[in-house]
Amino acid sequence: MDLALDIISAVLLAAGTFFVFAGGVGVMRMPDFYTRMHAASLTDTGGAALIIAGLLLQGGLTLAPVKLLAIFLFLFLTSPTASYALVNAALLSGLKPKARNETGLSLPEGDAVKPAPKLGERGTNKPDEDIRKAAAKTVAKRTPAKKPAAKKPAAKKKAAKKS
Amino acid sequence: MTLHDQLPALLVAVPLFTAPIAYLLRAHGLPWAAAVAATVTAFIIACSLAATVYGGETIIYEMGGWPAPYGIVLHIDALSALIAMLVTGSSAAALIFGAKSLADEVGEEIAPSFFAAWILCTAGLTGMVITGDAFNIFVFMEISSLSTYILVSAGPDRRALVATYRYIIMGTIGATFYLIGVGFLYMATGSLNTVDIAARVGDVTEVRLLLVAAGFITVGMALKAAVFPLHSWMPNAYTFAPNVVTVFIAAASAKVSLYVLMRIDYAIFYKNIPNHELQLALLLIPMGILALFAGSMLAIYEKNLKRLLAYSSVAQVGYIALGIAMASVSGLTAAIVHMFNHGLIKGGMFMAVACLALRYRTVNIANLAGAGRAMPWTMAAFVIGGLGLIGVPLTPGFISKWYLVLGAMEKGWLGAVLVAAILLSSLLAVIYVWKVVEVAYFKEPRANATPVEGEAPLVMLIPTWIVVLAGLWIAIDSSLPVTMATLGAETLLGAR
Amino acid sequence: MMTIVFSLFLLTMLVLVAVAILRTDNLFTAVMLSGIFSLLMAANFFVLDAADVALTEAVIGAGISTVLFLGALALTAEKDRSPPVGSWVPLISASALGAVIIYGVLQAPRLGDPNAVVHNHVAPWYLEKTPELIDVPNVVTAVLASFRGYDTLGEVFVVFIACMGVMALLGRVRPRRDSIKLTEYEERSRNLRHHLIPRIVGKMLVPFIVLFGLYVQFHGDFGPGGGFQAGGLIAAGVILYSLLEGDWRGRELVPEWFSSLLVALGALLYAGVGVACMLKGGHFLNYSVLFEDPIKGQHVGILLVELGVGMTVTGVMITVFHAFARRGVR
Amino acid sequence: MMMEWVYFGACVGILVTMTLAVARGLMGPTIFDRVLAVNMFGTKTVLFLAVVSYLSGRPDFLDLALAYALINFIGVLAVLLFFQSREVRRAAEAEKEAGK
Amino acid sequence: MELLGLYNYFVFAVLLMVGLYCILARTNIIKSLIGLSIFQGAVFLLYISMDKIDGGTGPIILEGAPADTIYANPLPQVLILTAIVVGISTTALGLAVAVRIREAYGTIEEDKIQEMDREQ
Repeated sequence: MDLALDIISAVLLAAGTFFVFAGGVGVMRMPDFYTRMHAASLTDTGGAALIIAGLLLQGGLTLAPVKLLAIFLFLFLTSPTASYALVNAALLSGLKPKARNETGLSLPEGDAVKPAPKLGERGTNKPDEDIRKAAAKTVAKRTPAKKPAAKKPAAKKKAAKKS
Repeated sequence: MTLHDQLPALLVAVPLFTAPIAYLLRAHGLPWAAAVAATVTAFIIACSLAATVYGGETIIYEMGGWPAPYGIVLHIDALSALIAMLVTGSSAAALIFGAKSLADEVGEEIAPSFFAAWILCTAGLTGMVITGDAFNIFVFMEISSLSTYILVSAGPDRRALVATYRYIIMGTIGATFYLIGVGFLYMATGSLNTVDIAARVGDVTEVRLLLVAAGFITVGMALKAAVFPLHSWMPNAYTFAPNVVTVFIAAASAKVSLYVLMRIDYAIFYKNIPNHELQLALLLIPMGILALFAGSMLAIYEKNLKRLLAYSSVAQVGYIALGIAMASVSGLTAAIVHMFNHGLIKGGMFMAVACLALRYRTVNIANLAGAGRAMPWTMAAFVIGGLGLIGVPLTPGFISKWYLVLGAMEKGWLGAVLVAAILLSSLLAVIYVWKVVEVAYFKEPRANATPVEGEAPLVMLIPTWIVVLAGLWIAIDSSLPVTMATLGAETLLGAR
Repeated sequence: MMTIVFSLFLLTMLVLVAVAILRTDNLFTAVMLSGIFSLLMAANFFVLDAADVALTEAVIGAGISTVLFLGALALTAEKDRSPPVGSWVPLISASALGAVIIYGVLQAPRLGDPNAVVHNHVAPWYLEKTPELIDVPNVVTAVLASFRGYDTLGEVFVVFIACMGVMALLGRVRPRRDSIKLTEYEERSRNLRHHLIPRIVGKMLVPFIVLFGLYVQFHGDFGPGGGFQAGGLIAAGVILYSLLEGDWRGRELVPEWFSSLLVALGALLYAGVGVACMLKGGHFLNYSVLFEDPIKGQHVGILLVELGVGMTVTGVMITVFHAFARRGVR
Repeated sequence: MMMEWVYFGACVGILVTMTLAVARGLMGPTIFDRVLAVNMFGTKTVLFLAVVSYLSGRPDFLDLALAYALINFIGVLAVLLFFQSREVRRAAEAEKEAGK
Repeated sequence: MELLGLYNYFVFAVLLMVGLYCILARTNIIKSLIGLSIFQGAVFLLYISMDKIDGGTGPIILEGAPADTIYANPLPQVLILTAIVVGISTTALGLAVAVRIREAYGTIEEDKIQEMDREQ
């Protein structure tokens, strides 16, 4: 019985390690950030699940399996979320996926990736447009009234002394 | 246990306990009052401890009731009691002195943090002095340095920030060097208690570990004490800190690092590393002599009064380093006495500078013309301090230089070089002190200068003069520091 | 053997990352790499059997420190515009330093040598006497809170000072949220409320993080953990909430007066336990005198001082984070 | 005994992957690749710690892995917030320059 | 093998060098602070390398563990717990100063700051 458990968990661990490693290779070999992200995030969750499952079988009846389950749950929730957050940050900063002729992959025509924006022109997706509009508003509102709002009492006092 | 038995722990515990309270007090003036209460209490405790160990005994206090080397012990002998008195005394004096000056320079909203940091700085420095555990010194060193950063950064000029940053970098490097040294010591001896290390270090066969440890501790502490080529952080930190803070850190902070250097080096390495005397001399004597001249020369060319005194401190630290390097009873006595006396002299002089700054709103020497007439008492205190820096008889500086020369005499031709260097640098001190005196007494104020309001307020003048008179009294009856310093020197060299 | 294999991997990576940090001129990259550096360091500590330290380094070094660096970067600059190095002083001093160390460590005992002095003088005493004198399984906690409790007291005051310093420098006077009108987008840019997925997941995690922090706090006698780690974790929970909902919401959750109070009370609690021991007639921090039974005294004493540590560290980390975050609204 | 070798193999596999992540972190080229490397590195550290704690027979050290998983997540969210506020700053600066 | 056993200490030396070089050679304040944390991290490594003992395990005494279990040295761990907290405190303070410097001078490059101070 123990041997069977051992073998199952060995297989699970080996598979998990393989996935994890495959993710690592993917992160090294993929051509651009988004594809690398894809490799990393998929294998992060999958590999982790397998490895933790392998360990679970070895746990016995202590607190350890509970902790392992908690780790698994956390990874399962946070890892995709982190990937989402990261891709979002990248998109927000205007990082564009590589066009298909560079990657050598063929995408269906409708999904064709737009050419990379010129410098200073980022308004291609929705959140970006919001930013620009809001920023314009901000500047308009804040520019005249900026000085008094910017100085705190402490800074003011110091400034007075310097002069 | 009686209260008297608990005094060593209370010396640190009282300030530590007061600091969070001072931080929570928001009302006007209360944090200051708490700080005064804590530091004065600590000073009284330090004095009573000094009275206990005056005869030469040692107090061991086991923190948590765990015996050495397993727990941390406090270790108080004549030397540490003397330095503890200097630290707590200068802290209390500077605080009382600075009530007005601080209200002028430090904003109301940061007052709680400022005074809590002040209390903790005192606690940290005292903790470093009285502890008998090598790692514990590091912890209290960090308490004192971090709080000193806060105190310095409270300076009114924006350059105070840059000075603080420099100080943080250099102070942390120094403390980390010390930590590395302690690590190597621990690796070699397996213990952290200084007495235990000293007992075990003789059996260590890996001399290299000890050498590296000694090197790191010495360099680290020299960096924190601003011994000459490592002094770069110090002038600006002294110059741009609030005036009262300068009084305190100039009087106490560098001294404590030198004390640690002396303590660790002599208690642990002196007897156990072959030729350690020579190694110490090779490192510290060139540094000391360079410090004497470089510090004095830089002071001569300086236009800012606070920075002038800071450079003069570089030179004075050089004297102490020379005394430490001599590895003889008279040399060490000179070093210890000079720590004490220089604390008094510089404390008094920076107090006078704070008075001048309050009235003149500047510390540029050129703008102080006529100060001798406008503020006669303040300038008189300054001049007496200046005479002490030069080492004129009947000032405290004379006593320490006298012992230093005595120590140097024992050293043959090297001693002759040292004596020449000491005398020459005293002459340089005459020049930079005279530079200030000339402007203050013999130059007419510029026509467009606004006349000053007159003498500094009594709340500042009286403490200044108390410190100056204490210095003069020490100069006439020097038995207190000299007895304790001789005891300390003998303990360090293992003669007792 | 296995330790050496793992260490070889981890330490080599450590060196590579450190050199990369040195070479990059993008500060954001440097901060990210120093996050990796801390994680590597922590993994290495774990391999070297120092679980408590690994936990602390992960929570404080990799977690809080990265967040603080990012906060500071947002307020300063992202590019390191140092001129190319012209002076030889740094190079010389760094090489001299390295040479001295190598000279010394050639005589050091090899890694894991059971005959090394460090394993034969004071350490065995702690391992042997802890069950008898203090009776907590985690010897690190016993040494930290009792045998060397005075060090830890000093430590609490170090973080306390850091907190005061940051507050003194970055201003304790809050610009009220209504006193400065943020535009709609500015408000949006200061939180992650419009990112639905992180928001939901994150908010779900906050109570768990705090709960886990409490577990680490009170389980510190039995497993890796204690006040420092728990403080870092609980603060991390609050920081997560602040990131998601905006820093002023975070300040509504844990108001500034509360975190300040926590900082001071924690330090007072620790020092107060020490003073209580004195009043009971023992040495400072000698918990044995607190109760008739010395072991019970030690247990209660350790519990209380760890609580003090936890309170202070939590308060400090939250206050410092908010000080940086709030500085942005100007 | 067999399990120990399995654990050891898994550890080495994870370590190699960590090395790959570090390599990506060092190579860049964009800053996001570095953030990705940090995130991935963090997850791998969690797994590494979990396996090592079984390898050394101390499953009670799993607390660490748990803490890492949590801390890692916070780091990534902080990065997201950092970029978001940076975008606003940049946009505002650009507008200001255009307005001049 | 002998040298391999000292690998930790060599890495410690290299990290110290990198840290110190980063502090001294870079004029950027934040970069120097990162260097400072590397510098301190190196020291943590020195201490923790001392606590390892062959065949040992973490110093948490489990009930029911065999009597001959070898435990790692707890003392360096305690010291480094303390030192890590000191490190973060120093870093936090340094960063706060950096933010203030940037507000007062508009830059965090030390050479530029020095120029500005000289002009004053």
